[in-house]
Amino acid sequence: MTKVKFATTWLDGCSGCHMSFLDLDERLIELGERIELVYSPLVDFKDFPTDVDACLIEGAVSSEDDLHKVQMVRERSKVLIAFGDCAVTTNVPGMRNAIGTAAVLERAYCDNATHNRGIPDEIIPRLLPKALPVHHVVHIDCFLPGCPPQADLIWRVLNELLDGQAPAAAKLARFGK
Amino acid sequence: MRQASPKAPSDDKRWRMIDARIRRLGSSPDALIEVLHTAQEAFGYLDPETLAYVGAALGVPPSRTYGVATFYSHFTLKPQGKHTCVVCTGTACYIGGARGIIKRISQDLNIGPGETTEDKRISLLTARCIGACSLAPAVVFDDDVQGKLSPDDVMTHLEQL
Amino acid sequence: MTETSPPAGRSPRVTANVCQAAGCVSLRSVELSKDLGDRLQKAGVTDAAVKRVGCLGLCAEGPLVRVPETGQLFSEVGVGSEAEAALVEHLATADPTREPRPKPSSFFASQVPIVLENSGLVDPEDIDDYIARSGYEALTTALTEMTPAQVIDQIVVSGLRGRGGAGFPVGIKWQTVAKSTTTDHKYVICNADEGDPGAFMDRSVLESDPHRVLEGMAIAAYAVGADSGYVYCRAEYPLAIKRLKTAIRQARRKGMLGQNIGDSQFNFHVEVRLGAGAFVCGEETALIASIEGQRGTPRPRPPYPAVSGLRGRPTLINNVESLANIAPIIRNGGEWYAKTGVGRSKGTKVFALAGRVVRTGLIEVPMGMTLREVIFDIGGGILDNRPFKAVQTGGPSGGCLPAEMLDTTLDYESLSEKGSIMGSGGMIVLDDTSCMVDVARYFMDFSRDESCGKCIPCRSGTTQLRMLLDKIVEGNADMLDLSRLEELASMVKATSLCGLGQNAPNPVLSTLRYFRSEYLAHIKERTCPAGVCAIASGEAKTS
Amino acid sequence: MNVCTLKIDGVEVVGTAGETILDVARSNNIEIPTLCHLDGLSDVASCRLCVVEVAPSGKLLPACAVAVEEGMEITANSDRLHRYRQQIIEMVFLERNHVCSVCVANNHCELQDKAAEFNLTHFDLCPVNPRLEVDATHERFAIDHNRCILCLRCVRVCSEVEGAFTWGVSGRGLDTRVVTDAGAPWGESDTCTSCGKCVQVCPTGALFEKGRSVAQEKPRRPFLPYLTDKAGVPA
Repeated sequence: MTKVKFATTWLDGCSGCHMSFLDLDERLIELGERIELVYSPLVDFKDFPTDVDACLIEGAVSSEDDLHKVQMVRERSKVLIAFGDCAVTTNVPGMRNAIGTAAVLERAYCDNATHNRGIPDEIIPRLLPKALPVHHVVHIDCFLPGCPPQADLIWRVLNELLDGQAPAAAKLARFGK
Repeated sequence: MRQASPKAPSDDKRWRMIDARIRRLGSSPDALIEVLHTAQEAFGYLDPETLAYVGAALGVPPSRTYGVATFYSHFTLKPQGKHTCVVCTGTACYIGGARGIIKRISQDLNIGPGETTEDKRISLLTARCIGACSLAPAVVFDDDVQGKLSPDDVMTHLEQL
Repeated sequence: MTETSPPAGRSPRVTANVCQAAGCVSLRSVELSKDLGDRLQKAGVTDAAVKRVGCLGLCAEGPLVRVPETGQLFSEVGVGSEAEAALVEHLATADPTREPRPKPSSFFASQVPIVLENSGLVDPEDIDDYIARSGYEALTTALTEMTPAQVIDQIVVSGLRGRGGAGFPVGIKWQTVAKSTTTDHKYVICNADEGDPGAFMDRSVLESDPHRVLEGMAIAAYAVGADSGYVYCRAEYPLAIKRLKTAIRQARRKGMLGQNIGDSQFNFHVEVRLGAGAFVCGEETALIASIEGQRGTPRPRPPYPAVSGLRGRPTLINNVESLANIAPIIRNGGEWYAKTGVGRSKGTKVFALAGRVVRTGLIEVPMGMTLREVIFDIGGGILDNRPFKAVQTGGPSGGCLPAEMLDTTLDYESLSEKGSIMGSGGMIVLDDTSCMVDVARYFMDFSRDESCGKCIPCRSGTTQLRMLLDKIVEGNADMLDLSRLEELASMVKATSLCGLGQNAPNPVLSTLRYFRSEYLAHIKERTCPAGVCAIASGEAKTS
Repeated sequence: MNVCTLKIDGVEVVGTAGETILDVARSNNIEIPTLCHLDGLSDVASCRLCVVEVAPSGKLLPACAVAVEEGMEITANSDRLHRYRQQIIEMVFLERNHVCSVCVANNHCELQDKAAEFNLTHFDLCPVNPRLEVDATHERFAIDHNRCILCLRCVRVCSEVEGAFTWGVSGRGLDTRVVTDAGAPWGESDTCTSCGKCVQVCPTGALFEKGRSVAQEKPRRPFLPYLTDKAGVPA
């Protein structure tokens, strides 16, 4: 049996969803029997492969880098799962949306900086005017909200997907806790 | 909630007009909107002191007075400019060019709808329909309705105010 | 109030009826009537009178002056204009006994004035002039010769339906209020909070013939057993308010309002209450809240105001035009009224014809006339010979009908069947320079601004609909957005608390129905066929 | 006592005059979702979650505010109503800035519960993202307008139960806000009795006790029925 080519990635998030994924604990071994992990921030791969079967994507689309990344990931993945509240609703990264990018940068890099005050114009990716949920940028096949999504729920959803079913368990998820 | 009728904040004659209106309407909470009309006519806008006085005189809690004053678009809590320019944005005026008029005033005077020029001379307001559709597009300069105006006409009128 | 009049006892040979409704007043018709008086005096003309009257209808060509004795209408009579000189000449020399009466122009030919029968003929600030034209005769007849039940019967027989928009049968409303029991007061409210953009029928009636409305209210009060009433009028209509207040004062002095009206046992007191700029106050329960001095937010019905309205008492609410129909119905009988009209829509309807037509103004036509007749015969067709695109009726609660629907008859059922509504009488004609998506957005913007904010579907739904329409006119929408727009529109329609929210999606739904191709052009080709919307080309779509 | 029989979702039920559709449904274990309704306060019928279809007109009426009548046939749950209710909840989330994960009411929030109950996993429409204030001037309580859903329970409890009339409503449309007195900061209110009832009835984390952190605000609502009878009149 060929294993499902599986990837995870993140955009603007706190990596908490990935931690929750690791909370699958010993079930990770069982999962490993059914999938081949081809890309993830948790392991050391340089490039996102071109033929991924399923990918979990954490975080909101906040910067130009995120935008390019999510478009690339979408192109290369058959099934894309918005993973956690930031990806689904923008959550914490979206709290700046009401305030505006300029004010946020000013606060972070000028008001609160102790040295080298000034908004960087290189190295740091340029912010989009608003943080966006991933499905406002690319098509998403399955939504798994939660901050973070509970490990048990991740387990059920992944199993449903691997069994070739529609992921009904995602509907049990809730925003926030 | 009912208290003895409060004392007017100052000797300003205009308070007496308001008091007279309150008395005529029987000092009842029902009269709130009518009295706010009188007060706004007298002072040009409704400041916190006026709202507090009218509320106390009619036995209406401050939260209710403020709620009413902010619900209706006719009432304003900010002082207006010396002259007002109300651009009608009713349907006939809208398709007849009201948008261009507002744009022109905003550009030339550097104010948006609801704002007053820095020198406090002109306030730009919009109205949902002043019922002068046959004269579209129409603008009210102070209390004077003018119709079939081009942006240029409007600027000329504004200069002559 | 006549500027000049011939010596007492002699009726003038000719009269110049100078329009003093808001449109003409803004074109200096008050100064005109003074100036005319001066000129006639200077010319030594002593048998011509100048009279201030209400709306003459053809508002776009003001200031208007009609000489009823000769049937001549003078338009664009500015102070010192050539038209004024011609008018003075006519007044000085015309011999009404010999002058051939001109054929009425096509603007007036097919109109049937019932509501507006006095408009442009009586002096709106003179009760005697109103009385001279059978004014308060209906009230006196009702009080002396009819029981309240008989009055209501006539209204039922007339088939009159509410002219405010919804078209509920007036007689049935009256019956409900009459049947409601109370320990003390019942109220009659005249809804003069005409808020639809593009509608000025009620303003014009109040400015031209205020007593007519007061008489209707008094008859209604007698019929339902009410003893107090309010006219709830928009603060944006200062002239109408002034004339109403004058009329109330005069009627009180004449014993047509107040205690023991016409020496009967019937008492009825009327006061004016001002609106303060809230469209939603046209809705009955919001209007009541506003008269009670509160925020004008509607409440769920039932209970209906007819059972529990102002201050919890049974309350009858009719709009200006409905009430202006009452006196002629009582004078001539319900059957007479029912002869005009079509199907379940009896009588006439006043429309404010505006937009891209040649002749704009106030018109009154029998129910059942087609849109084509109104726009092309009365209105004279489209300005600059441009192609007709759509006609909007019913304001932000109504819809837009395309050229294929021009033979639709003006009656409640036909219009709603086609996806628009009769509404209060605003009728805006659009030509090919208007983008229908932009028009839909304009109305959604209106509804969003005027939403009272109480219920979620209206408060948030109008905002979301407006955001979707923004996306479309900016060229940033996809087909999913279009289906979202449709789904959301029907949800807001179904679940909103009051008529404002329930009808707010109508302009979107009707333009989607008849002008879908314009939506598709914005979405698929990213162009605006009318060239109205500024679509940013080549911009990457990010949200 | 006036008794009437009616049908809700095909089930024949009995109600008494004066009871609302919601009362009768609940006493017969038929679920109708609500958000602005709270036992013990008057009903405003503004959230529209409880709208039900009443035959034969098919009109949607709020179950919390409509009295039962003999022979009514009511659909309280259908696919159509379910979809409408989902859309209502979605729009409430999007009109302000709700961030469940960092909210004091996380996991004790009626809005969050409703989203889960209606299986909302994401929102199709765009957020409005208004810029809103937090008023923390009161000694013990604070209000975060980002989380307010305008159910007006605070306004009702303040006038109907406490009789203080501190809370009111200002503005209109999307700019509607709950306010204390004439719009001055809460801490400066001279009508507020600091009773805290508004905090207890808040369905979300908009009103909260100071010093509470994420997920720590648990409302204590059952006190209300002891204070008032059904119609919201102080007992």
